[in-house]
Amino acid sequence: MSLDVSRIRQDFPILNREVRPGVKVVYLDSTATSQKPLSVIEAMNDFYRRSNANIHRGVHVLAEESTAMYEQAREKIAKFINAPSARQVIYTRNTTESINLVAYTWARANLKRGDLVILTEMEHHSNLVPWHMLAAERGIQLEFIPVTDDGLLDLGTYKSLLARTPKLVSFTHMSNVLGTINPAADIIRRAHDAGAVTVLDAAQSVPHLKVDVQQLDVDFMAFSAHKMLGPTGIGALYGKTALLEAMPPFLGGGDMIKEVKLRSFRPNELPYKFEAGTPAIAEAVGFGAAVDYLNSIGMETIAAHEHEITEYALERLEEIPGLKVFGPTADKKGGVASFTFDGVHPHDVAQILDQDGIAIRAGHHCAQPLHEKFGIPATSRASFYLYSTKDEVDKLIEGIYKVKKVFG
Amino acid sequence: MSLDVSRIRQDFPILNREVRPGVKVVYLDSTATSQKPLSVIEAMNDFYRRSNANIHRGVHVLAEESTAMYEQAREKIAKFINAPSARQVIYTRNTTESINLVAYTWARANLKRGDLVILTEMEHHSNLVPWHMLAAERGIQLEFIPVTDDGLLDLGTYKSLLARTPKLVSFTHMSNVLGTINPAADIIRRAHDAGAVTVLDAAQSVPHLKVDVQQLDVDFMAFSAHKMLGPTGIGALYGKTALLEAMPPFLGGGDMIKEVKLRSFRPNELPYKFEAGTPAIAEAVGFGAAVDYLNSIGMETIAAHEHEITEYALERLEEIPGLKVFGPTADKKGGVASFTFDGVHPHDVAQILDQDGIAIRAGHHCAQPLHEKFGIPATSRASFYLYSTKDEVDKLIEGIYKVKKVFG
Amino acid sequence: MDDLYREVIIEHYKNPSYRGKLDPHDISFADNNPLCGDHIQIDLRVDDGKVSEARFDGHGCAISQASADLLVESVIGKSLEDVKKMNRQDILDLLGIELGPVRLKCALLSLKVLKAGVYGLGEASDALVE
Amino acid sequence: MDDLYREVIIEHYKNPSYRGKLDPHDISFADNNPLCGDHIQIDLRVDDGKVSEARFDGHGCAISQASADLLVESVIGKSLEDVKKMNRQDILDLLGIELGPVRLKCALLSLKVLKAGVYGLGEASDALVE
Ligand SMILES: Cc1ncc(COP(=O)(O)O)c(C=O)c1O
Ligand SMILES: Cc1ncc(COP(=O)(O)O)c(C=O)c1O
Repeated sequence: MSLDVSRIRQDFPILNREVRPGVKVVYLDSTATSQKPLSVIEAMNDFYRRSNANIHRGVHVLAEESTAMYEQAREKIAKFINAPSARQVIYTRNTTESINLVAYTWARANLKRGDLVILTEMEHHSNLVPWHMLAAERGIQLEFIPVTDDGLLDLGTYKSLLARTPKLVSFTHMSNVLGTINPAADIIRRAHDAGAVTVLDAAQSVPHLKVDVQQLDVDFMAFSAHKMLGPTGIGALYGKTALLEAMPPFLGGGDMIKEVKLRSFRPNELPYKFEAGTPAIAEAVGFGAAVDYLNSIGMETIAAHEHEITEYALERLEEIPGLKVFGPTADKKGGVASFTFDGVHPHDVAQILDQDGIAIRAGHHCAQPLHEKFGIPATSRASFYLYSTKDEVDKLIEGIYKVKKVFG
Repeated sequence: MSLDVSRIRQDFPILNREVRPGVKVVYLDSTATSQKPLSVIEAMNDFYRRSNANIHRGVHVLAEESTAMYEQAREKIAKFINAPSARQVIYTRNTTESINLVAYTWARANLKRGDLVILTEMEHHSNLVPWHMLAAERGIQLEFIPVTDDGLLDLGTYKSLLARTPKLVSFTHMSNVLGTINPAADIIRRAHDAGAVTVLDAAQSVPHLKVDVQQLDVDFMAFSAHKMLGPTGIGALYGKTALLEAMPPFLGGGDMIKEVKLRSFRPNELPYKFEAGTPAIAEAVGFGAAVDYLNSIGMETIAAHEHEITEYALERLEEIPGLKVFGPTADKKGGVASFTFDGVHPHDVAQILDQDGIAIRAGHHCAQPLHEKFGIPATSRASFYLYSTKDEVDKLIEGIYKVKKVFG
Repeated sequence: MDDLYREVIIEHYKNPSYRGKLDPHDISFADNNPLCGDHIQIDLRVDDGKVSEARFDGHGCAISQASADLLVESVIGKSLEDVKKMNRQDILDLLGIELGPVRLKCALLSLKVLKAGVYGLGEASDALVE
Repeated sequence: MDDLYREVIIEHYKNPSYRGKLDPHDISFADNNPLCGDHIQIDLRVDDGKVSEARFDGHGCAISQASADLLVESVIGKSLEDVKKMNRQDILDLLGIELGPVRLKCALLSLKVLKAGVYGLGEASDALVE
């Protein structure tokens, strides 16, 4: 089924925004954060106007409603990724906190000096820095699956790294710079064969592809609501039950406890054990509404639409003299096009495009080592989502020709 | 200046909510979480409809706007607590995360086996469990300032504990059960004289009183937006610059770094060093709007109004045979009345009140050790805020008489 | 008055038939409701795979205590295999009321404790009563 | 065309007058803009408390590089005491444009680096350019 973009765009009020008199926004920055449909905005609005209360501990109507809404959202998210149980979905602030949670709990309980952790060269800082911190603290070793010139993982080297019996393999499902969609099921299967636990950074995949944690057989998976039509301030960590149950808690406080004495406590059961203090309640409600919206369109339909736009964008970008797109061909990647252009700094490209309302991102996109690998400090990045159109791609192309003129 | 409650109530849409046909909510649960004025709800609504983008790294109009709004909110919050600089205000999820941040960073860098940490018997779980975890991991010692029968801190014992040269004194500014407002400036001054660093749990004080971090001279202070008319999903940690700068970072990821290599990173400067990943952007905007709203009324005016309601409530509650209110007299406490009633379990009291739309909280209020101290498993708690009225107190009293009837 | 406080609940709360402890016993298990500190202990004597005697003890709200009394009453004579099959609906049927998610936890505490004891688990978890 | 890309900025970006390094130098300091990886190094020679020679090196956007070139030009002949007093407005005056919070960081990077070097600090921080 094909997607009716013009109908979809009506659901996103910001897409009508004039960023300058007469200049409508052309939003090509969804990889940084997605825009939100009315149904998500309104779900939170309604929550605050009708139901808002603190959860779990109240017996009045508002508290019962808020608790039910918070937990129903968890069920929706669990179903969306095909988690066996909603108890395996832990609310966090974002992907970054989800990965840090694993690093602070599972990893600190299970990794010791000299243990090997495998990452890749295309990781986002949020899947690098937590391991740098652990390496500095504990003396664990880090090794990296290299990225080829085409922007793919070098799986041959991965195989030889696996021979060194890693304890953990943590990697991104989809690169936020190259767009590369990594063969996650395969990487995970090989990691398991080598006896390693796996963490999947799904910040870019869950919003854009059908992701099934049982099919992937992944141990931990991290993602953010704000990249999948949901609000800021909330994300999730999925984990296998046995691992989550064996892990020590992370943050201490209300709600994550079963019992507190003056000098000791007993942790609560899953998922509450990992949710300390008043959580992002309205945001959970918004997260649930975002999942509903994505389901109402269908992830296959969304992926197909994005593929079409990406293919078109790559074709048009590659026509431009002096422009170089990074990453693999359209069939191996999601809706991301990162490029350099003729010695013009990406900030300047982005700034000139902005004059026509075209919003792209410029910089290292929180993937400095990847940029270093390619010998460039920064790229310009256009990215697409279900509301993106070919017309917007055309405006991007025109804009880039203007950049050429200014820097002539 | 006296407060025009009926005008204020018009700003809070939920206060018109009928929880059952013909039964309007009587919201007496603001200590758990406050309700939100329209200006806060609309600020976030507008953010998502007009400006939403990821911050700090984008050069397009939406990103510039979002960044400016996020940082302006920080300035407002800093001013609200009289922080010397906005860089000393770190966004967290809530009070609980703020305290855990100190426990994971400052405390793990500075406390070693045998070091003494002083807490109090009236702490919320969020200022107990992080220290329990640290005690189990590091062998630090915990001692507690006792609570007297009147619900006050026993400062004589505090003095003798100080003679044992504690490294840290962490305590609540206002008890969420007893309502006790502790003499924070005095406690902090004595702690400093003894060479200890101080943490103030201001979850209940910042929403209700004028709190000035410079006047208190406190080292760290934690509070939550959701208890002060702001959204869920965001809170803050204030800290003294020298301490924050010397602390290792907490969560690793995007935005908290200055530079990332494949195997190492350099942390960013304050406050970003402690804000990893995409933060709660819309929530920061809502937090700023909440501070604006509180300022528009005035904290002195709010405190005076709450005092009046509390005094009235205590008077009326104490008339009821079989009812016992915990905590000090109205002049020493904030807008909280926790009570037991005649062998009826607090859950049952709350449930029966709920039939008339009266929302109070029942349980241990995340302060189990305090309840244990008083020899009771739970209390019923009514709490007040700027929108509370004497009429609502009257409904509470009537409701309690109904409870008596049911349990006859 | 309120449905939640049907006479039968108030009656079982005020005058429980099965409050107490069993000594000796074959199975004994206790746990808390983390939300409110409610506490339930259940002791069982088992003959030939069947519950021959049962008692509960603890403290908490009318719902938690009445449901414990009703539950204990209902399991006497049941096989342990049948006890393992009990679920949240059985408790709601015993109480004869509807409950929101928070109060439901009060009602289900006794069943969690009972099943954790019968299964010989270290902890009572929500998964036991779904 | 866009104000931000006034000819003077494009000119200083494409044909900077003060790009390079000084060897020997009295002060040299370098730092990054964490948001985008822009990098600036500034070298100074100091005579009698005054900047006698200055150069910048690095990479980044037109704003960051042009502002470094303009800044370095403007400090030659200035006393170190006067350099310490420079603030964000001085940079904006040199550039002659308005900037949002993100691009402002690009423009201020060179001043942060310069002041950190002159103060002899370990790191360039935002507090230097307020
Ligand atoms: C005194 C006190 N401290 C800490 C907290 C924890 O706040 P939060 O749940 O927002 O982290 C609360 C609120 O419940 C409180 O009342
Ligand atoms: C691949 C990848 N991982 C992790 C993140 C971090 O997500 P967040 O900032 O929501 O924690 C991002 C988003 O920037 C990403 O693209």
